[in-house]
Amino acid sequence: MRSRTFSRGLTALLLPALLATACVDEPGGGAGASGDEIKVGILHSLSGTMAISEVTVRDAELLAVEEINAKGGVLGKKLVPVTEDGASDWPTFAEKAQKLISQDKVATVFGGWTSASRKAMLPVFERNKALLWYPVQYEGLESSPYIFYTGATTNQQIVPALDYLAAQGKKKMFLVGSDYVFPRTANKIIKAYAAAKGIEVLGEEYTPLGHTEYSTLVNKIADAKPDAVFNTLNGDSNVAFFKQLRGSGITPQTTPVVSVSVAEEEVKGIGPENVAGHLVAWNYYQTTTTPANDAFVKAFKAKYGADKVTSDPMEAGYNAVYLWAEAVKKAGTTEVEAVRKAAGGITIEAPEGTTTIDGDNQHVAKTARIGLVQADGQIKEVWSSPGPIKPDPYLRSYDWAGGLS
Amino acid sequence: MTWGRISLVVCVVLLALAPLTLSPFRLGLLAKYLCFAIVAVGIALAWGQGGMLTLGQGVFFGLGGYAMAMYLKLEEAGSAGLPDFMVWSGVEELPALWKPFGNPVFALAAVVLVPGLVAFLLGLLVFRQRVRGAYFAILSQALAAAFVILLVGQQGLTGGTNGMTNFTGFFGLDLTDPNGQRAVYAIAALVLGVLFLVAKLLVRSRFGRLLVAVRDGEDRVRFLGYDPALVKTITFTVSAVMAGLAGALFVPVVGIISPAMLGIVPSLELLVGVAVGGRFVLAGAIAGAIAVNYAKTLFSEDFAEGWLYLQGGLFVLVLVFAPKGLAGVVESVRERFGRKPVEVTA
Amino acid sequence: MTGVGSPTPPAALLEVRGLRVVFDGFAAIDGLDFTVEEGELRFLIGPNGAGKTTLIDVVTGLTKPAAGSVRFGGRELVGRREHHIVRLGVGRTFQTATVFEELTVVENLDLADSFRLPLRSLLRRRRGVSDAVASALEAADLTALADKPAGVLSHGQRQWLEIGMLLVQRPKLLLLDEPVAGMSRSERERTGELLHRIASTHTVVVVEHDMEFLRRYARKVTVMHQGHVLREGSVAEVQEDPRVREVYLGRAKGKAVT
Amino acid sequence: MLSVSGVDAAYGRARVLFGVGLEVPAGSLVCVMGRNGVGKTTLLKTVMGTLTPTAGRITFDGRDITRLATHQRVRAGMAYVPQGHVSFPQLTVWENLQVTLEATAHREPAAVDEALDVFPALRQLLKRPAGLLSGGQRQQLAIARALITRPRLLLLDEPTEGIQPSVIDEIEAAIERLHREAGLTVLLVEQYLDFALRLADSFVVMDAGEVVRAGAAEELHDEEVRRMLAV
Amino acid sequence: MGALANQLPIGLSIAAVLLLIALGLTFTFGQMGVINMAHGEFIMAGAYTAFLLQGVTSQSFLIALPVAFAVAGLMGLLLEWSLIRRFYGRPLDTLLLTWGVSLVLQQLARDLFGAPNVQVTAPGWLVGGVDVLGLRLPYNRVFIIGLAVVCVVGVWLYLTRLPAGRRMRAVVQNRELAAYSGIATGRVDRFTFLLGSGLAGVAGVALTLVGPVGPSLGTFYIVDAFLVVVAGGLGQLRGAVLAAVALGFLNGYLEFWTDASLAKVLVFVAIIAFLQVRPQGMFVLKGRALV
Repeated sequence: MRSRTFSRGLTALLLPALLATACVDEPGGGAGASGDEIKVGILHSLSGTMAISEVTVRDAELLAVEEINAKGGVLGKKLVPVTEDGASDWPTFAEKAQKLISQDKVATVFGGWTSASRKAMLPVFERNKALLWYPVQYEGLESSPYIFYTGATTNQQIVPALDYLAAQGKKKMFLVGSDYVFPRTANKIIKAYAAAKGIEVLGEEYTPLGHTEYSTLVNKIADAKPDAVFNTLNGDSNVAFFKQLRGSGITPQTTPVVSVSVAEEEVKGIGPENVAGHLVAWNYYQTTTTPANDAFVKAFKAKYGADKVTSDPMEAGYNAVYLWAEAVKKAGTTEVEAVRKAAGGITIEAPEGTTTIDGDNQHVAKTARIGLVQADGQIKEVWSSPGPIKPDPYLRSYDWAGGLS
Repeated sequence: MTWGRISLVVCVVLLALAPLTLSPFRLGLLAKYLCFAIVAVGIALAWGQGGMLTLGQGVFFGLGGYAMAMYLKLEEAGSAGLPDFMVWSGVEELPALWKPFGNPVFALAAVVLVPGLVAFLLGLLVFRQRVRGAYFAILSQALAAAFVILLVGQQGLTGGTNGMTNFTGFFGLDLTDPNGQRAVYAIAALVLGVLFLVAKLLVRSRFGRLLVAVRDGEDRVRFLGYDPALVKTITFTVSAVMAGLAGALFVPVVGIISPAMLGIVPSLELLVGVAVGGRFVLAGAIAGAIAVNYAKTLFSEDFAEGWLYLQGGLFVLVLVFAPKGLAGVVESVRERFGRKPVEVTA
Repeated sequence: MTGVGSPTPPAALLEVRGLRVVFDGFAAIDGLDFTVEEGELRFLIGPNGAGKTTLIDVVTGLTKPAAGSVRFGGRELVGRREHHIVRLGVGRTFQTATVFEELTVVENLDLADSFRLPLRSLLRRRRGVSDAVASALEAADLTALADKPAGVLSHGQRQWLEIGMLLVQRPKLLLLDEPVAGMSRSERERTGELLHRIASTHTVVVVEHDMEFLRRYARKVTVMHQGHVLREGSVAEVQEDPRVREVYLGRAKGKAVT
Repeated sequence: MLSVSGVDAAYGRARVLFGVGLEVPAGSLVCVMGRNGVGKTTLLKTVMGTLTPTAGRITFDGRDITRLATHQRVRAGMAYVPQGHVSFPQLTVWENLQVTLEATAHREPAAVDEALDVFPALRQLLKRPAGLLSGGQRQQLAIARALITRPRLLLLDEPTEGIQPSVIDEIEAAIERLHREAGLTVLLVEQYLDFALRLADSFVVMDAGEVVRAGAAEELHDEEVRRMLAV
Repeated sequence: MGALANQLPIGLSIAAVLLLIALGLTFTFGQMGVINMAHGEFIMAGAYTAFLLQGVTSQSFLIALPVAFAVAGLMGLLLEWSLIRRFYGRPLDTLLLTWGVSLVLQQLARDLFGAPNVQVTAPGWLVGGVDVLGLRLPYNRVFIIGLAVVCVVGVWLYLTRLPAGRRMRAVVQNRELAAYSGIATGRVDRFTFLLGSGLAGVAGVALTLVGPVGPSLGTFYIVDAFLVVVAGGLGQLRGAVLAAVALGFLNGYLEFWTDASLAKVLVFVAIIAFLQVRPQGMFVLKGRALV
């Protein structure tokens, strides 16, 4: 290359690029609560692999914002959502969180799905002393003062599911999960539980995210003949897993699979016929019968289309907006420390029933529900906890979990 | 000469002014682009000058990043403690692999040596066998895929998919403080500048000429008495080291390193900037990397769904209409209108 | 079936013995013996497919023979990698000149000149022009074009550049494959002169078809035919040999025309 | 039938043809002669369109074909047997013939039989991959393949080069028959004099990319011409 | 020991999937030297074709096979005609070019069909399985193995028995001679691309039986597909078949002995090691080389 001749003109190329980045510094949008508007950030993956799940959560959160505005907003001010794309990429989540906080100066942020995105955002919120509302069930063992967790922690989903299986007399279990933090932590809890309750764990298998070849794993399951399979696979892998499981002749009657990451939306993608008869564990189903849920489902379908389904993470996202709004009302300001103080004990009648913020760990008390996947793709509740379960992210109230945290 | 000097000075001035004019958030973004620009310099060397299309540059970026992250995590955890993710993963004792990373000198050496060594071994294996062109590209891509799976699978060692995050300090700098961030930015800019000069010297050296010769006529070079496999391996190693340094800087700049940064797609994304800017020209590659990543930020802020269209479209347009990238366009414009008459084929 | 001069092995620079090269079951070279003495200018001719280029390919390590040996200054070349053979002192050009178009003429020559430098010195920038490069520039008559990219050279200039690149490497043996193919008449003449000068100080083997060229510059000619040596001798001797006329004018059919 | 005028051609920067002109009248057999590397093959490639001339004009039956694609020239009635007995090595003999037939405009299966009648020896080899044939057999196949297109002009590039003597006679006889009996127009590139002497109506001698001599076959006995060709 | 034997049919079914996704590539990559990163998106197009067609008639799944072939094939044809044609001889650039195209196609799918996976219901006759040596072999796997065999045989017959296939082989073996034989080589190139892409479409339909159907579908398979072609060698049908079978069994057994993650890594190591011995893959086509 005639680099000498080239480079002369070419360092000049740097000019526009650098000028562009260096000189364009958009003016911030002012304070989160200025004038008659309150800005709130909504940060989910709208592109990339996680968009599948997160777009619907964003939709639910936007619905909640709309409903609150229709009822006059918060503190007499309208909520203005600022939406950002995390692009299924954890550093991008951190970057966009920073942008929402420092540039848009939002009052709070609703967002995230994967543990990785939460872990990436956590230092940003702690550093800026800003608030994040995280709407998805997760692996627990975390309690940040600047995060509110409106999805289930392990003692509100995994432990009840294990209790249910034990009550059904399932003595031998096989663990299947995607290779990341939630399944690994979940399985650790399951193994501790199993050891304490005389349940045998026949196998523990992980597959890479996005894995689609499950014949070997299914063969291992068929070989082990467990009473139940505990499934913590994530996303697309579930489709492949259930399709290939069904073909192998393993039926829900002989070997039910309990999934903790398969909701109504995923059932649609897997194909209900492939997953019908298997179990799922959540805190909410579209079929949950509460007055609030009737209204939620109706409003959601009216806004986004009659063929849309609602699911647990969507409902948790929807609740998050309401819980925050109630806390702001109680605090009389959007100021973060005041909202945090006010949040403890806030209770709403959510689609899943009564939910209350636990002031100690900023999680939410939730009712656990075991559901049976129906042939029409809906999930029928077959068991529920007697009432909302107090969140215990570190499982301190369970003696068998002593060695876990 | 004056042209280049002037623009170089302007660039340096702009980079120097950025900490004063930009908000810490924007400055952080600029620092991130500079990290990608460092990778771009390496890619321009390997691909543009050496003809080795590496689709696995994310691997080396990751190796450097992880080495740095391991040190920072240990630094933070103190002498007795364990890094936070190990606590969640139930690791009770510091794994042997981690222990030496408590030493800053070892960690800094690892940032350079680990990516370099991996690239050197891989290069030696494939280039000796005269695996080249598309075969090399596909193998490097498979390497990226395999590496990510390996990282994710070793959660107790690497933090799994989450990777490592929550870094507060960097060799005494407070990363939560705007001044600390400015310092990190300055380091990134400095490293970019130094590596740019190193690459420039390399390109202009005899070795650089040899590299171009290997790209254009590997077999002919053999008959000049050189071993092209060695030339390619060295260049590939240099480009890997640059990617490793970029990864190491990325950690304090962005505050996270995870497998999501190293897979196939991020590796290809690193190429977009180089292709757009012009793979044959170092400055073009840097400008391209900065411009494309800036465009990505802009787009995902205002038009999230459109980014893939733009990114894909950019690739197609550049390759069809300007295979030499913007640098090529600038060059041909200068040829047409510039004062300097350019030698036309005799 | 050795050619002339085989009984005096000590002076031989290149000794090819019992060479056999097979492509897809077809023996391109079969039982070839070929010797070049130090200081010779040898012309290698023969009809298409006689195996001339194949012979050069084997000597330079590009093609692996099925059998036979190639000894250069007493060392076996078969089995060595290309760049090792170059380092032993065997240089070659190709039928279609391959120079590095992106590099300037001087850079091309300098690259050829630097192959013995240790890696450390390669990392330094070239300062000025070495004597060898300067004289090669002169020899190839490219001084005026020294700083132009080789891509702008004409075909003939490329051939000269390639020969120049060979010269700066100071090989003990030069193998030139059709150096005047595709050249205009005046270019041929200049190439001939260049060759003449080179031959005065080097051992050279030239594959060439151009007979005018041959008559003017050849001292000793080897005629190859169907993978072996048909005749070796002076131009006059070769021209008079009926078998040589036959393979050129007639065919290996047994019907001599003259 | 074929007329080439003022054609320049080059491979990249290496200029090979310098203003070559040539006439092939219908029904004639013209022999292009010259030593290795004087541009004979290049001339044929230019005529067939795999090399685009940088200057000059080529007409076939009065139609300008200078810019026509190769396969269109074949369909117009020109067939070419390249140097070096080339074939599709992994296709059987039959497939080699069939694939050509299927690309012709006429597509008459009888053409295969006609071509095989020229070289009956090929009939026993129909199922064998062409790559496993001997050079002579491959050359017969190559000519047969060309004949299947039912050409009006046949271009042959050194058809007997590198072929065992027994087959050379057969090939020579076949070319002679096609020319004399079937009236096929032939443009033949040859290095060897005796072949040309027996077959050609007229000849062209090339040297260094130029036509240096042209004339009737008898003039080939001229000693000057011989010197142009020999060592 | 029983489970070990069980892995035999599993290796075979993994091989069948690999073969289906890679078969089309042996044409576009192996025979034409075009590295088509959008191959995965052609697979995706086939899968979405099955999605769109389902419920149209009772046998819509079977109908989807030829339709998907046509849809993906036409997409390939369009790609070749509009872009790739300009890039012959620049394989590395086609790689980047087609990667750009694949990004656009993925986003297009997301906009057309939504980000979530869609549901493709397997026809009733593919539900269930047959017991072989104590192992239940699902009908859908049997179908995929069968389809792979049919495709390979079909491709083989096409190449050896049909005029168009002969033309294709002729062009691959000697492009210039093909032109001298009257073959319009440009048209053959386009057709080769149509065939290779069409096969991706067929693979896409088959994959709906065992995997997800969504915009990222192609990305799950593309790397594996390329590895099969690289290991198999340039443009050779038997190379692709052998490589797919070898990698299928390797994958099956390695995963059985270790786990899915490690198996993938080990397979990559095995390929690098293999290329040390045979840098050009199992079979080399003499003549047209890549790069």
